[in-house]
Amino acid sequence: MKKSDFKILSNKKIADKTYEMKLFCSGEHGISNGGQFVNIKLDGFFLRRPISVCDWTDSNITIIYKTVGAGTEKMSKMEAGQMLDILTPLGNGFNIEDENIGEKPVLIGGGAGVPPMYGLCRLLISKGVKPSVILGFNSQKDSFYIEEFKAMGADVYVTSADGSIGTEGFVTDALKTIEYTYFFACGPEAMLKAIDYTADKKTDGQLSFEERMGCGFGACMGCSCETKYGSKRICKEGPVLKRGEIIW
Amino acid sequence: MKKSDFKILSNKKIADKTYEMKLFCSGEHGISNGGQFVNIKLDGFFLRRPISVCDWTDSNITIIYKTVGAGTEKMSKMEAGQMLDILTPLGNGFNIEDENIGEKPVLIGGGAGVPPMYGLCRLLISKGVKPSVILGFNSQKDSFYIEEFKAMGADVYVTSADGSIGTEGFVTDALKTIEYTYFFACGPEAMLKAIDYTADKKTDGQLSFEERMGCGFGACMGCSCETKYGSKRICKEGPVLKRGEIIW
Amino acid sequence: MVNTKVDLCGVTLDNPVMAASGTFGYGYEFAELFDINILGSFSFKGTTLEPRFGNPTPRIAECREGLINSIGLQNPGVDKVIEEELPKLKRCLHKKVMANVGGFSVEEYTEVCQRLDSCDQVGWLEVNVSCPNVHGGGIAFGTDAKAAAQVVKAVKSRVSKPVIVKLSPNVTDITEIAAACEEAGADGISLINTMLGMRIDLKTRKPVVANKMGGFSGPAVFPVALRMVYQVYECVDIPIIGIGGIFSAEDVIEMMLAGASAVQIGAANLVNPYVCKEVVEALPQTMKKYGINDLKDIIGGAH
Amino acid sequence: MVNTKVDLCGVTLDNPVMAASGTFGYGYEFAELFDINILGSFSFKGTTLEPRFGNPTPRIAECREGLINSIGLQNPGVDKVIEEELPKLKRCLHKKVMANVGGFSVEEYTEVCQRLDSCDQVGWLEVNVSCPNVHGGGIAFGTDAKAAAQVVKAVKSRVSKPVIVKLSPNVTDITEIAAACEEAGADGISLINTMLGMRIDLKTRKPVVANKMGGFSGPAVFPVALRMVYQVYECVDIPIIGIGGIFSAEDVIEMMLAGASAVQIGAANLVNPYVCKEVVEALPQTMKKYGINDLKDIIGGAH
Ligand SMILES: Cc1cc2nc3c(=O)[nH]c(=O)nc-3n(C[C@H](O)[C@H](O)[C@H](O)COP(=O)(O)OP(=O)(O)OC[C@H]3O[C@@H](n4cnc5c(N)ncnc54)[C@H](O)[C@@H]3O)c2cc1C
Ligand SMILES: Cc1cc2nc3c(=O)[nH]c(=O)nc-3n(C[C@H](O)[C@H](O)[C@H](O)COP(=O)(O)OP(=O)(O)OC[C@H]3O[C@@H](n4cnc5c(N)ncnc54)[C@H](O)[C@@H]3O)c2cc1C
Ligand SMILES: Cc1cc2nc3c(=O)[nH]c(=O)nc-3n(C[C@H](O)[C@H](O)[C@H](O)COP(=O)(O)O)c2cc1C
Ligand SMILES: Cc1cc2nc3c(=O)[nH]c(=O)nc-3n(C[C@H](O)[C@H](O)[C@H](O)COP(=O)(O)O)c2cc1C
Ligand code: FES
Ligand code: FES
Repeated sequence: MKKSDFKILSNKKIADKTYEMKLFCSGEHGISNGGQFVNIKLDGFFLRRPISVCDWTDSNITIIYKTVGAGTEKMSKMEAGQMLDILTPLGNGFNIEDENIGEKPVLIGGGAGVPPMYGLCRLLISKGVKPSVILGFNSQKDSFYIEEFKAMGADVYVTSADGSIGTEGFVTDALKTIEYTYFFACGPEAMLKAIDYTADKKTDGQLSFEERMGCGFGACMGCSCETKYGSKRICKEGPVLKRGEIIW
Repeated sequence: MKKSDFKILSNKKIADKTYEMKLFCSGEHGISNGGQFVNIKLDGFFLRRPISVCDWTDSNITIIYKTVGAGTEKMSKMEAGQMLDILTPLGNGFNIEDENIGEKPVLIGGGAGVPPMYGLCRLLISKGVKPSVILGFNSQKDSFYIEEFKAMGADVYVTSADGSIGTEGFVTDALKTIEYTYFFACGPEAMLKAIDYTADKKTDGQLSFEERMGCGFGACMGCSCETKYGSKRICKEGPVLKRGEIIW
Repeated sequence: MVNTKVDLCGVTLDNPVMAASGTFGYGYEFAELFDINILGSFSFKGTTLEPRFGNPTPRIAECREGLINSIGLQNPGVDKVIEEELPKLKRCLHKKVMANVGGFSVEEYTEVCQRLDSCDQVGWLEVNVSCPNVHGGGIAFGTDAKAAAQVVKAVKSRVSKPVIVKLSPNVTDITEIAAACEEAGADGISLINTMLGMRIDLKTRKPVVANKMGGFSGPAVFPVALRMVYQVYECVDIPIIGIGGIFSAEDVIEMMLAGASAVQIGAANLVNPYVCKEVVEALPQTMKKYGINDLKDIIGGAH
Repeated sequence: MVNTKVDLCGVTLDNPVMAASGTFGYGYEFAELFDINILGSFSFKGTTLEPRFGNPTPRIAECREGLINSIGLQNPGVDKVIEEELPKLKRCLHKKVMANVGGFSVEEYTEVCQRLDSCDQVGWLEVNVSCPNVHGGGIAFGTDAKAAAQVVKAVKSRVSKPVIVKLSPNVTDITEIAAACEEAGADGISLINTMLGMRIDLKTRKPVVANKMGGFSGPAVFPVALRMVYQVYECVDIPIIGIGGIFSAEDVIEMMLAGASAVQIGAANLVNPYVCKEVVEALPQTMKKYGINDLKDIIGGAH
């Protein structure tokens, strides 16, 4: 992990209360797995803001965030050229070396849980695996990145709670209609729980969690979570946990 | 008093650790007397910084400040175009209507106490009074505004503690050599006391004081000072006190 | 339309926002800036029996997100307050004002309270028990449950207006003191007063304020104040005025969720003299944002 | 060349800057970032007899210039600390480390201290008496002078290493507790631990941390910590470790002027993992700026 100054390349609204920010880092950012995150310092706020990496190149990263409070509101008003003090890379990220992944894994992202699926999808495709992707939104106005996922060549299924885009319903409704060898999921905890409940008990999977963080890099024990294999820190041994270790 | 957003027009170094900042206010700033001050909010600092007004026009004010701590350091790095949240006008300022002023008052400024003498000098001259001005500095490198005072037409005497500019010595040494009907003084408390000690007991005068301030506009009683006529607030009934009321 | 009205010991406030004692003078500095009648009310500078100059200067030290003050209860004494300040205040405030009372003995508290109790303008007596008890060896009345209760009891026996006791946060167990005050007859509790704090000047290597230590307040103390309001709400039935670090309408709502029936804004007034006005004006829209129709409904809502 | 060396209970520290317990893990996360041997030392995560998962999450709430934590002493238990963590630490720290010890009974404290006392790497035992006393009705050991002294006495009778007692700031009179601990044999005093604080989420209308209240620390608490160090310096002769809100070399010097022989940096590590390194590196030039040649000379300099 290291602390670097990233330069904002662009910061644009892509859906209701949802922004995409592209950042440039002159050094190495170290992100290598989908599902890893960065921790962003904002002037006037004591704690950093953890945000998943959506996609990355050697020197750039893209993040997508929803404005839910004062910190993300402040981020949404920042402009290209401004600098951000960021800790990176953080978290384990999704493990795409798992031997059980098989030929048709499904990626399930809900709302602010969609972004990390993008980089993961790109990595899987570059490995020759063409995943299915289920994207769940509340409503059309909240939806984003659907075309981007399609452009990568994934089979994309969209659900929305109010039916204004894709199929009316939840990601689990779509999950029931498709075949898959493995699943990767990120989204609100209720969604993750529903996925675990819905998915075939024999199918393995990885789920990415959120927790209020003190440090984001393993120093404070603020984000601990009990698993079947002992306590894990969401920021360090997580945010991605394997299906089999989760205690709901 | 009111709170306004001032725009920085310029901010330049004019002597060692000494900066001159010109500010523009789209509304009325209300400054009308030399020796009044403004109270400046700086991001990242809880309390405002009180700084005397050096000179003003209808829409502009000029301040001169020394970098003595984190707040003034921060100010010195600000650039033209940036905005500052400022309370103005504050304090009584020097009273140039006093009937005892006579034809040859002397203005005595020491170090960061020089700036308020400038606006005061301009007002006196515009009233047809041509004052003497004694400016005291530690050293040549700390000196500023000597030519500006001369350009106004005042009789300027300069002293420096190390003799590197003007006469070697203190403002009181210069004071002893001239004739004056009244005095106005601003500078470190030790200097004010020395002036009071040196000046002819029958000559009246006004002295401007500094005190740590909570509010700067009379609300907190943080800056109270005992005078012969009861307690006064440096920020409201001051910063200028009459010679006769001061209890040292 | 949202409802911002709350009840404070039988007096209805248009809204729960008051200015805190010692940061709003007697109101006129602020009345020049805005109509102070938009406030719920305010608490005027702590009043003692005799005039007091207060502590030596410097009396102010800056802190991160706060300041230390060691004013030392500078005030013109209760008689001058009644004769001079209250009539002047009457011209700008048409509401009941809260009279903040300091004292160094039980007798002083009761005497000052009694005189202020007879003033029509005064709606509540706010008894600040954070002053050192000169007869009790200098320990603040507010740090000892028995001493605090004794003050409340003595004052209550001599006045007719609601008595609100203002507690010091510098204690091990705030609930014990609050409960003792309720038991002694207090009609309400204000918390918190300032925390004992200090700063040292690196250049002079001496404490910044002449009195060495002083009262620390401002946004920095908000989490401690909120916690104390929450704790006290669970152990008393009388209304609580939440004080400490309030700067925004959000802070007001958070304090009320913890258990405050009204709030006071202190240090913020010194930095932004318009803050009370801004908070009062922001309150309705902030209530809407968080789905609150009637402020009364959320008092203690986090319990 | 300026001298940054100080003495802490007979052990010389290269400089007074330590990382505070609970914010530096067992050092390795930070050893990846910089050579942690540049520190005076650090205090590792609070250790109890049995492994503890700690409190339910959320355990963290943000505050202005600080945070609230309610970790609840998560740790693998003293045996695992000795068997696994200390050997790993040995690879990155060639100095004595401070062992922070938690406990819920006098027996637990003594037992854990005794086991850690036998570890070569451990230079000092830092006994955190802010935990609730389960046998004493849940009141923290650190809020009662007798209970705190009892812990110190029991521990001292069983260990040979210096015992530093870490006090809670949530008390009416810190000097009473510090004096009782000195009297009971403590070799040093660490202050402060966190202040009891709280935040409420306006959207859910519930406390942010699952445990409702938690420990508040960060720059916001600095003036309270400094005041306590100053007060305690006047009433004890043993060294004091100043803790609370330290972020910069200036803060270190201010704490030392108040009376600290060494300092610990806590919350700042979580926000800027390089802060300890930056402070250590800034110390010499900051000393020069304020005319300090030898840091030892300024301890208590503001008295
Ligand atoms: C590993 C991880 C990855 C994340 N990735 C994304 C992402 O890609 N896009 C996105 O929109 N959001 C993401 N989040 C959530 C994001 O961190 C919060 O929405 C953000 O911190 C809110 O800050 P705020 O100041 O706007 O909100 P406030 O509620 O004002 O924040 C107050 C405090 O609570 C914390 N907080 C609030 N909500 C959350 C939350 N859901 N999780 C953790 N801490 C929280 C803040 O960090 C801050 O410390 C992620 C969270 C985690 C833990
Ligand atoms: C009425 C008045 C007029 C002033 N006019 C000028 C001027 O024209 N030019 C100029 O250079 N300086 C002037 N000063 C002094 C100026 O206010 C301080 O130098 C400045 O506040 C220092 O801020 P800092 O953050 O750099 O220092 P720090 O020492 O870091 O400030 C810490 C705190 O102490 C206060 N403080 C520090 N020094 C003083 C001081 N001397 N007087 C009052 N408060 C202080 C600061 O405002 C702040 O709250 C004036 C002060 C007063 C009271
Ligand atoms: C400058 C100043 C003067 C104060 N004077 C008094 C006072 O006379 N009586 C009193 O009860 N409290 C007094 N207080 C305490 C405030 O009323 C309030 O309880 C405290 O500052 C916490 O609120 P805050 O964080 O909003 O400032 C004073 C506070 C300040 C900052
Ligand atoms: C996340 C966190 C965990 C902590 N855990 C411990 C602990 O286990 N033992 C202890 O004595 N203090 C613990 N503390 C208190 C710190 O060591 C320190 O005393 C306090 O935070 C004040 O310092 P600061 O303001 O620099 O954070 C913890 C503090 C934080 C923020
Ligand atoms: S947030 Fe600090 S350990 Fe995970
Ligand atoms: S600084 Fe507040 S009254 Fe003068």
